[in-house]
Amino acid sequence: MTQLPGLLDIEAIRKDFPLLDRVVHDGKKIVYLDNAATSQKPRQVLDALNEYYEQHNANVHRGVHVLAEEATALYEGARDKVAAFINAPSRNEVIFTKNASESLNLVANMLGWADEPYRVDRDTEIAITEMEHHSNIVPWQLLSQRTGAKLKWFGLTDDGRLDLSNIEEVITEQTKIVSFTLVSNIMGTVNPVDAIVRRAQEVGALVLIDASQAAPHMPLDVQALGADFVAFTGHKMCGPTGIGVLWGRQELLEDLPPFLGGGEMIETVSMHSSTYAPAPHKFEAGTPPIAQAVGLGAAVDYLTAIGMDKIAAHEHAITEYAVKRLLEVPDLRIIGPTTAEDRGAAISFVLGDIHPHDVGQVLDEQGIAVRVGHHCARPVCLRYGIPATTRASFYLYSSPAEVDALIDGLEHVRNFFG
Amino acid sequence: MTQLPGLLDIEAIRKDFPLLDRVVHDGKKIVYLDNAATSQKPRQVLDALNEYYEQHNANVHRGVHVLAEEATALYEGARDKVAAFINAPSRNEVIFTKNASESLNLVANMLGWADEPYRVDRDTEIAITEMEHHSNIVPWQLLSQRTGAKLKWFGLTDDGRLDLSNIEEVITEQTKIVSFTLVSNIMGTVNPVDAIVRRAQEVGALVLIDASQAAPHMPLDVQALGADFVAFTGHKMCGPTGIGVLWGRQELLEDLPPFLGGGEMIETVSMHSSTYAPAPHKFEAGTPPIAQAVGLGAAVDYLTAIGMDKIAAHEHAITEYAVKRLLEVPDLRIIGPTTAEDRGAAISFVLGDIHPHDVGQVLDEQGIAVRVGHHCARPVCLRYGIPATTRASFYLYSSPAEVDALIDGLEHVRNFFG
Amino acid sequence: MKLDSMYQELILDHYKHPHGRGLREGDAEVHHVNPTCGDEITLRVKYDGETLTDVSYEGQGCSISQASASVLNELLVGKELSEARKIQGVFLELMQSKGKVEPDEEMEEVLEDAVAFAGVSKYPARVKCALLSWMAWKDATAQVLGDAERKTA
Amino acid sequence: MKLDSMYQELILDHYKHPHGRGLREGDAEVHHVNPTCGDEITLRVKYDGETLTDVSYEGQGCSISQASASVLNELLVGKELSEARKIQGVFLELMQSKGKVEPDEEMEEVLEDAVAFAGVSKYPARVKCALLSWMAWKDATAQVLGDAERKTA
Ligand SMILES: Cc1ncc(COP(=O)(O)O)c(C=O)c1O
Ligand SMILES: Cc1ncc(COP(=O)(O)O)c(C=O)c1O
Repeated sequence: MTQLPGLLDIEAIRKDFPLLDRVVHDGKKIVYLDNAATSQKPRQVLDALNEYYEQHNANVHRGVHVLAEEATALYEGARDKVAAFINAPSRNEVIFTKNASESLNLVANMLGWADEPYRVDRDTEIAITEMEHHSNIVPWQLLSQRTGAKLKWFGLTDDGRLDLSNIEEVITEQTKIVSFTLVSNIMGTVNPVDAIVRRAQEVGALVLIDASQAAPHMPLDVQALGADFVAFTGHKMCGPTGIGVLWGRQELLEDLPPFLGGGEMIETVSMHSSTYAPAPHKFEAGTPPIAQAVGLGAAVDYLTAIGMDKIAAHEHAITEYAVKRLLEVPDLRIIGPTTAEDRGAAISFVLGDIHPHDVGQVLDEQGIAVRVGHHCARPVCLRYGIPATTRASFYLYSSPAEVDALIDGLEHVRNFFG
Repeated sequence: MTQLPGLLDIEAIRKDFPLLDRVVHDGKKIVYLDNAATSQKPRQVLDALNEYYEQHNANVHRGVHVLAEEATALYEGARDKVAAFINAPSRNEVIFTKNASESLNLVANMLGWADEPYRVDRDTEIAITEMEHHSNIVPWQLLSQRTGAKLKWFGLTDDGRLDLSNIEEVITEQTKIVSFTLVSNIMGTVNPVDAIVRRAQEVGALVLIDASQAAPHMPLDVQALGADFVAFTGHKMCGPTGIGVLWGRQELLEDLPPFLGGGEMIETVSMHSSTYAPAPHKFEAGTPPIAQAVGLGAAVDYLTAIGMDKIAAHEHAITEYAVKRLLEVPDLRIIGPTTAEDRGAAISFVLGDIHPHDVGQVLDEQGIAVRVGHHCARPVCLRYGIPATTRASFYLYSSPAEVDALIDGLEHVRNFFG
Repeated sequence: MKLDSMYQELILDHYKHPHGRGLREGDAEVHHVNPTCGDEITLRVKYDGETLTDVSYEGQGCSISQASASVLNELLVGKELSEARKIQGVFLELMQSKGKVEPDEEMEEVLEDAVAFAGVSKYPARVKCALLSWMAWKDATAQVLGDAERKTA
Repeated sequence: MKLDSMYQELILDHYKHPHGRGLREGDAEVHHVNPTCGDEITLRVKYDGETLTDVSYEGQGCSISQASASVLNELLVGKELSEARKIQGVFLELMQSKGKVEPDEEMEEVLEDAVAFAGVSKYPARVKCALLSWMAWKDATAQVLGDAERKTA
């Protein structure tokens, strides 16, 4: 078996993930390389969910009975865990949403309804990038259509990096918000946060970082990032579906208006008017995803116990190996950085003129799960003049043997359509 | 043991709910009477969640690999189940949200951004009622503040029913939307749908029904209701937290604009503009609560196998018994209907001048879980001049013995503060 | 191998040697996309009274969507509208069968080469690929007829 | 019984016979609510230079919140501001201790009757009840002083 420096004890880790034992297509053990879409869940997370439902399930915040107190303690305890995981200055800056998309829309809507100095309107601008996930494009298109604000974006270089050469035109004195992804979900590119944050601060724009592809894979320190908001999603980081996070600076969360209205987010309600609870509850209308927050808390414990730096090192080693081996495959072109430097563990490629759908189908038949399509980042495909890509993406349980299986699988694809 | 006509086989049913075996406060088996806040979950639902995560977990809609196909089939299969459960004319009319609150906010936001003839603006009116849950008040207050539309509401009679005497002033030619709860979460009142729908149709207003307290407890037929939208929440009907439903008529879902933007809800995206997928996906931005939808599907199967009519009959019998016994308690005043007719299984009351917090605390010590407070329906408390109520609420697994335990518990409360 | 049930020889043939590809003059043009994968097709139809005289198309997509457009061209061009509609209906039925319809002789007579797609119906994610051109054809035809059917595609 | 640790005789006494209830003239008035249960208090403070000469209040709430306001009145009225603040700080610490602080002699000396609330700190949902009047007092005092502390309540 291939040995690489910096790998985790993969065998031990894989035992925690029941799905990795899954057998598909008449006896083939799954090779799960679709981690950028969603991760598998360790036993520890499933146990936390079951224990919550079997022992403590109740609605939170409004009860004096013992179950309600336990459920509240578990739910709010999960907030503490997430706050620690991202080094938030205060637990009250951690808002639970249903996914990263809701987190991103939440910021867009806050700013659309905000008073000055935050208000986005027809005299202002919004800046994003061409490598954003649709969930960080469409909310801004909607906001721009609905307020008249101008939407601008950074383009991409030929090797899959942000083109910051015109940063002073993209981020101007009119810019109210700059929103960009820390790690591209389609190309794996890790973006230069400092340069963008510096320019945004220069002009007084707020910064929202989409950390959906970063939080699962590397240490995340919201204070070090220097952003105003950071969004990510639970299901990609060993957590359940149905839970996302928005971190925001306390003063902003105090000043900005609520988005969804309902139970939990109020201080007092009369038919004539209502006042709102302080953050984070102001932004959590209705019964929150309680079990899912508890599950995310367990996921964060799991990842922390292994160590985010170790996970990053593991993935770096796997990515380096995978990039090297992929570049050996004839007719294969990587879309995105072709080294493992400043890149995450999602690698997109095209294989000659074989359509990614066909690549993915033939790989699937061999038990290899990759994602094909535009990966909710169609502008990247347009930019590079391709209809779609095949994407292999790795995580803490990925092994060099799985990279080898992918390479063999691609050989098979080439033969099939050869 | 008290025998009542129409009861379900409670012993058998209780075996399905692991939490009902929970023991609290040194050996007291829990008496869970907080079902209007959230229900407990049967083993069958927990099994469905575990099986999903252990065998089929993948992101939906975008993959050709076998896990993605299975996850998609399970997620979309849950939509079929929910559609059948509420007798929706089409599965495409069923939108998955994170909870009822999001469903209600979704409608309010659709109408705020809609074109004519749906658009809510300063020349139009919104009608709700004084017995709404905060989640069906605050979204309309926000919409009214943000658009200038006038918010009106039906008041309440002394016995906890809607006062429809001024229906022609509350719902007028200017009314664009009428939103009301089918069953009150604080008083249990079942509202007269026909009369309100008829008047709304007369003036061409849309109707949104909040069925959060109805869907778990009685057969729900969206076609028979005659509404345009129906909202409810999974966690109150044996499903997981983190999942809600909005049903809406297909033509409306086609015409109305999206709310949250992101992955899944698009047809095609470029940096300059995007087009949207048809409903329901148009309203489901980002990775949906996949496991939670699957869990809700299992909950719907569970309830259907028992029979919603049988569940309604069971709860009716329990409610009748509980109302009778509660009225025997000295100094106890029921807030809401004092018979079991046209009422659900949530019963609010005040006990002399003992504050509900104190009532709830002493009941809790005996293992009896009730809810105390304003139950996210503060206007009802204001209306009846009380700070809060104690609420006992029943479900398919509630037994007459639990009613007896509550009555004994209240005796204890009276002695304690006597 | 199960995969062979999808990638029939005949489908791969059509993929490698598509019929009628390219855009020619037509009475109506539509542009359809498959949102799940970004596949696109631009398709034109030409009618001479009741007869479909040409279907021309251009686009990008996987083997299934490309082959399906080629088969459509081969099968429908020259047919009367009513006949073409019938074929489209049967093809749709087959594709939505989730692998449960075993094409019988009658179906084979109607669908000719298109029965080769029976195996694709087992792969829900690929059914849309196979249907892309057929939905586009239906839409373009509706446009020509200016009828109200358009939105049901 | 565990419940007795919350409902100390002394708390029930204050609840049934509250001290200083009713609104009297003051230098500042605040209105606080507990959003989780709807409990409300209107509270006024009166200062004579550095000395807190009166705390008057009115409102509705459970035994814990009512008794707590009564104890506050008994404990703080007549004290110098700095002393009152110290007491408030120690009470806050006790209430946020989740039942983990066993009041020692020093604490008892500062808090007097208010140590009876130690048991309440084990019940997170009720801690807010016990603190309602104390937070209102802090807020009203800040108003009088016109200082920037106000929002931290
Ligand atoms: C009548 C009613 N409407 C709406 C809601 C809100 O549901 P959720 O908290 O799940 O959003 C509830 C319950 O909390 C309710 O009882
Ligand atoms: C970079 C990025 N941003 C946002 C999202 C949206 O996350 P979700 O689908 O959980 O809302 C994703 C993943 O789908 C992503 O990769």
